[in-house]
Amino acid sequence: MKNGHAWTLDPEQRASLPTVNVDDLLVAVKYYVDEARAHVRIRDQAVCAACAQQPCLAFCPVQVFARDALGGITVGYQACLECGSCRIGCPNANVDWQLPRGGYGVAYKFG
Amino acid sequence: MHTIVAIKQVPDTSNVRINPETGTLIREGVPAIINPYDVHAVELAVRLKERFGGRVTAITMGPAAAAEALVECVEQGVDRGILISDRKFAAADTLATSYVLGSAIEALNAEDPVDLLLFGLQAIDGDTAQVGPGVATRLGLPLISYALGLESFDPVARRAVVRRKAERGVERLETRLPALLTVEKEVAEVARAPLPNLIRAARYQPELWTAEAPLRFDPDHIGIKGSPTIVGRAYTPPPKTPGERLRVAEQGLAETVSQALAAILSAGVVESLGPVPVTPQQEVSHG
Amino acid sequence: MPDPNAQRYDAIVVGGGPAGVSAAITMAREGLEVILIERGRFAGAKNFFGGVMYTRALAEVLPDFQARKPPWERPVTEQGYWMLAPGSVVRFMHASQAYRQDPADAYTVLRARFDPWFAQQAVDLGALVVPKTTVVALIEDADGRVIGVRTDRPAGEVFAPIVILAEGVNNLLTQRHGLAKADLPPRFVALSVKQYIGLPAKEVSARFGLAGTQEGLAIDIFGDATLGLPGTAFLYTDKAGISIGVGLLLEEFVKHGLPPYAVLERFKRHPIVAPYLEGGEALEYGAHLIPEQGYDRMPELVADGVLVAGDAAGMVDALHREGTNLAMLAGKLAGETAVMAHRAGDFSARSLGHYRRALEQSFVLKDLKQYRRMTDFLDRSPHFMGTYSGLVNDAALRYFTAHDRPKREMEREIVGLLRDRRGFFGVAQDLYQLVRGMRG
Amino acid sequence: MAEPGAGPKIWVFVEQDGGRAHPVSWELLGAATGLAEQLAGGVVEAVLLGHAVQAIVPEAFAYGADRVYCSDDPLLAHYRNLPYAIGVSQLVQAHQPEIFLVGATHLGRDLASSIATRVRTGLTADCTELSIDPQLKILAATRPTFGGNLMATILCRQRRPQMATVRPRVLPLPERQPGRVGELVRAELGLREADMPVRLLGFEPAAGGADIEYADVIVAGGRGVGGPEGFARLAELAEALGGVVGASRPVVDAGWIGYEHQVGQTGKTVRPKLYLAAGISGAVQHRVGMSGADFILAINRDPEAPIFQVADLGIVGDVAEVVPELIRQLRARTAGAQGGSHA
Repeated sequence: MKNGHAWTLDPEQRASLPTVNVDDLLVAVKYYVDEARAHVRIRDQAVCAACAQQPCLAFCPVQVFARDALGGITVGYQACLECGSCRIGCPNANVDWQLPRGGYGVAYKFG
Repeated sequence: MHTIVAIKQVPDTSNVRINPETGTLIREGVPAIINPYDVHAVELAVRLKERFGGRVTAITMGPAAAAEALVECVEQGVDRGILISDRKFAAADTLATSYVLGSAIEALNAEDPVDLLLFGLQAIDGDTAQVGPGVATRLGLPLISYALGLESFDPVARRAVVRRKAERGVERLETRLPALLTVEKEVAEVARAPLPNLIRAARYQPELWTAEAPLRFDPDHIGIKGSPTIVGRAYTPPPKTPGERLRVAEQGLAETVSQALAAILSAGVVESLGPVPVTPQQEVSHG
Repeated sequence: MPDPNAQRYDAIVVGGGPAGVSAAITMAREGLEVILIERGRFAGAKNFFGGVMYTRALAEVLPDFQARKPPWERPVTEQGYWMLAPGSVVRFMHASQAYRQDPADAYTVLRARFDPWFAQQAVDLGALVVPKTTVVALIEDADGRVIGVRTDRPAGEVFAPIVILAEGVNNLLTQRHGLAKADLPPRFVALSVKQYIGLPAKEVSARFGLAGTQEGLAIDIFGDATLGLPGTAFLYTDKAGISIGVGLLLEEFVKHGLPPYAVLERFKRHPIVAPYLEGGEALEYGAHLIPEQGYDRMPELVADGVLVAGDAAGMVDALHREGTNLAMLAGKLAGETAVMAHRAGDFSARSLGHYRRALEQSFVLKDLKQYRRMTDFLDRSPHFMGTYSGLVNDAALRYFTAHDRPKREMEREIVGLLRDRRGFFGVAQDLYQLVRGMRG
Repeated sequence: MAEPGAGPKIWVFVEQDGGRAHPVSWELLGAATGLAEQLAGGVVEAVLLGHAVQAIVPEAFAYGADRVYCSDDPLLAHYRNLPYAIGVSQLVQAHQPEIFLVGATHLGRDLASSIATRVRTGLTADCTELSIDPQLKILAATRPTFGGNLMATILCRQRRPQMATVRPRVLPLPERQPGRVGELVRAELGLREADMPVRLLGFEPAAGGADIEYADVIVAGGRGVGGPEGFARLAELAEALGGVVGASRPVVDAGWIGYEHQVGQTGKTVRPKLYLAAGISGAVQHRVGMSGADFILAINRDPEAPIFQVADLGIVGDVAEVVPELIRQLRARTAGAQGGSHA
């Protein structure tokens, strides 16, 4: 890291994070799911399998990414909020991220 | 040829939730959409226009905001959108609604003869499936509900063969035209509309018909006055009382499962357990 | 050669957010045939932010905006900061008569309501707003000049001598055209998640001590809200609801494997915060990135036939958490530049360079330039948010409970707290960096 | 008690197909009997249309009809909207029933609205509950609306008959009373085939593999089924129950099964008669997609799983054990039933 510092997260702080069922958040979100096309995809599953942290499992705001039984990453693009975090945050630039086709995807009701 | 599609703007009931604390319906922010069945009715009309030429008119009765739904129809390829909107129509039940739509369709037919009338099977907010059959009956038109697809369509000979979903299978029905079809989603797969359609729709303003103009609807047949049914009471269903819990650990596997199967049977939700014997249906030919 | 039947306009705007709509309004008012292409189901369907919009830039775009009845939630009549520690808060709130003007300086808004209104103003002025259509590529001529866009619809090409890219933070077109070199690294992007909690208007007013919906609060919250990590949480009062969220640099989420919703939920359960939300209906959840790369890492803003505005160009003042106002003014300047280019019949980068110069003269680039070091400051001073919030809370506790002890002792303790947690040298360094960051 | 036959007539449309009555008709006769008891002198009457349907008449008596109006005509051999609507409407106009109940089947929903429009009366669709309003002495027909999120009780104050369609299997099947007799009233249809605008060309009986949206029985799996192989077991169970396979979002995301099987907020909303949730924890996101099911059986190892809050019956146990046992017992039942006759 360029500036050399490393943030440290106090283990107590981490333990203070509550468990959240993301589905309970998503139930209030309106989607127009494009069943014909996934706009987020893994470029190379082997890269994910070799990724030690798999931080996408945590940082995606809607848990689009999940680990399958074989250690690969699956993408539940239907729940995507199109924030772009995975494209930028994947340490291996292994997420192929496009915009959903016009009219599809999330449609905020309040924003 | 001229096709009229009747559509409805509905609250997206799949996005409706109940407040877990109060048990009341959360109405705030429920998006308004075109009734999903109607989208397929519009698509079928547009496909037929592409094949046989002519025009597609979309009509709807609803509040001013329903104009958006008509604009979406124009995006899909509809030529003309008519919004029938007036406070005098408020609280209409299906009888009053079919009067209004039927009268409007008669007027449009006088202007430009109609070959086909399409309705979505039912609206997802009310799920009644009554307005399409009601309009067909008023207009004295042949009705085919639960239409799954057109097997043939001949606007010149004025005949069509329609596949219809019945209780235990699919009927093939020949009808004369004009006819009124209420359609299932299978009737036409929605294609991605071309950009010029969206550009046209971006400036499109649907025509507004009120209770007085351009048609004068009979005040005794619209709104509350024209509606024999009223809502006596509306309530959110009480939260379900959780049912019994059988524990394998306590009762043993075979006994638990046997009890569960008995419960399903006595609830009457399946006619019998095990594959239902199939009675072969005779191929029917008529006339 | 382009199809002679193809759609032709004077200008194409990509994106129906504040930047794009401001550009469309500006050009349409000057008589240009404008097409604005929006990928959402309506302008605003994809737009998401914390909740405060400033009216100064809006007035530049639409001087009579208030007469056009924007769907404001509440005017911001009181604003400030909460320094949160576990179980404790120190509040710095500012209320002033100066906030009680019509129109107010700032309002809370919900974007899926505000943005459609804003786009409608462009439509009313003659612009064409086409929704549900994603622009997938810029069309270039043989010399690389942008002459149109390709969308994801059949018969989906549109041509114009100038394209204004207002595509937002996920600026794929800007990148593909080489105006931005690559995606921003996660340390220059904040990820913000928010919930909109519905509550009766009266309840919102009562809980925050507001006289009615003509009063509103905007609170930014530091410290324990983000587990002491560099970021902010926020709580804004809407008309009949509360917008509550947290934002941290994406890098923090990545590095610590932090689930954003867990951070938000933890914040919502904070004993100081939770009572405000009690009984509310969670009406929506959303997430959005905020480009915080600062002045030095902005993309190129101009090329032949194309201008970039708003989040796509990194026009966010991370320090003051402003973005929509920068976007609006930039959109306006881009629109004006397009109008000038039409008059001159010259759409080259040279001619369009006016846009960059106009931005340099405006608060958009002046502010960004002034705070160019802030990102670096926050980056190098991790203690700023976390340590000081806890410190201030501890100090406050000692200050307010030192009734029966010599006051000197109490003061010594507070100074001691500071020394123990950061060291005097650290504090001095932080202050120096902060001032440098603010002064630019 | 008023003299039988003098009071208001409660009508039930007897739906038949090829001479076989749809059981909803008998369920409705049961309901009509209950309603008639609350109306002074109320009488239960059945309306039967078709061709060569005489055998059904005694059945209607056996299930509670005091009188059967029967229109038997070759034109009515197979259901078509127009002749049925005309035939029934003629009877309604001639005999003036107070209440008229029709099954909310494909046929019934098609027919009832046409009749209501012809006689210009009110019709309440897809009711789940019928009663007599104690004050007004009229039919109070309750139905789910707004995607099942709201119940509405509908009244029809002025016009007659008060019509309602009722979903099959919502009401209990009344006890059959063999040998119970009633009056048969024959009616003439008086229509000509040449005037019929619609002709039936053919019929294809339904095949299996229905879309989950329309399925009557759904066997759905979640993370608790263990993996893709667990879904093979669910498919067997679904087949044994005559249903289809559904899934929760996490397992679709994990690629265990295709998206077309997904039930819930980002998947399909379903309303089957039986929903069997195997290894599904029951997040709200999933529950909104399936809570409209008539009967929910949940299997989960975790006794606190939220799915149990909406389940009519829960089995606390391991899916990997319970599902194979369900299959085994179902197959045993079927094998036992093979000996019986399905004539």
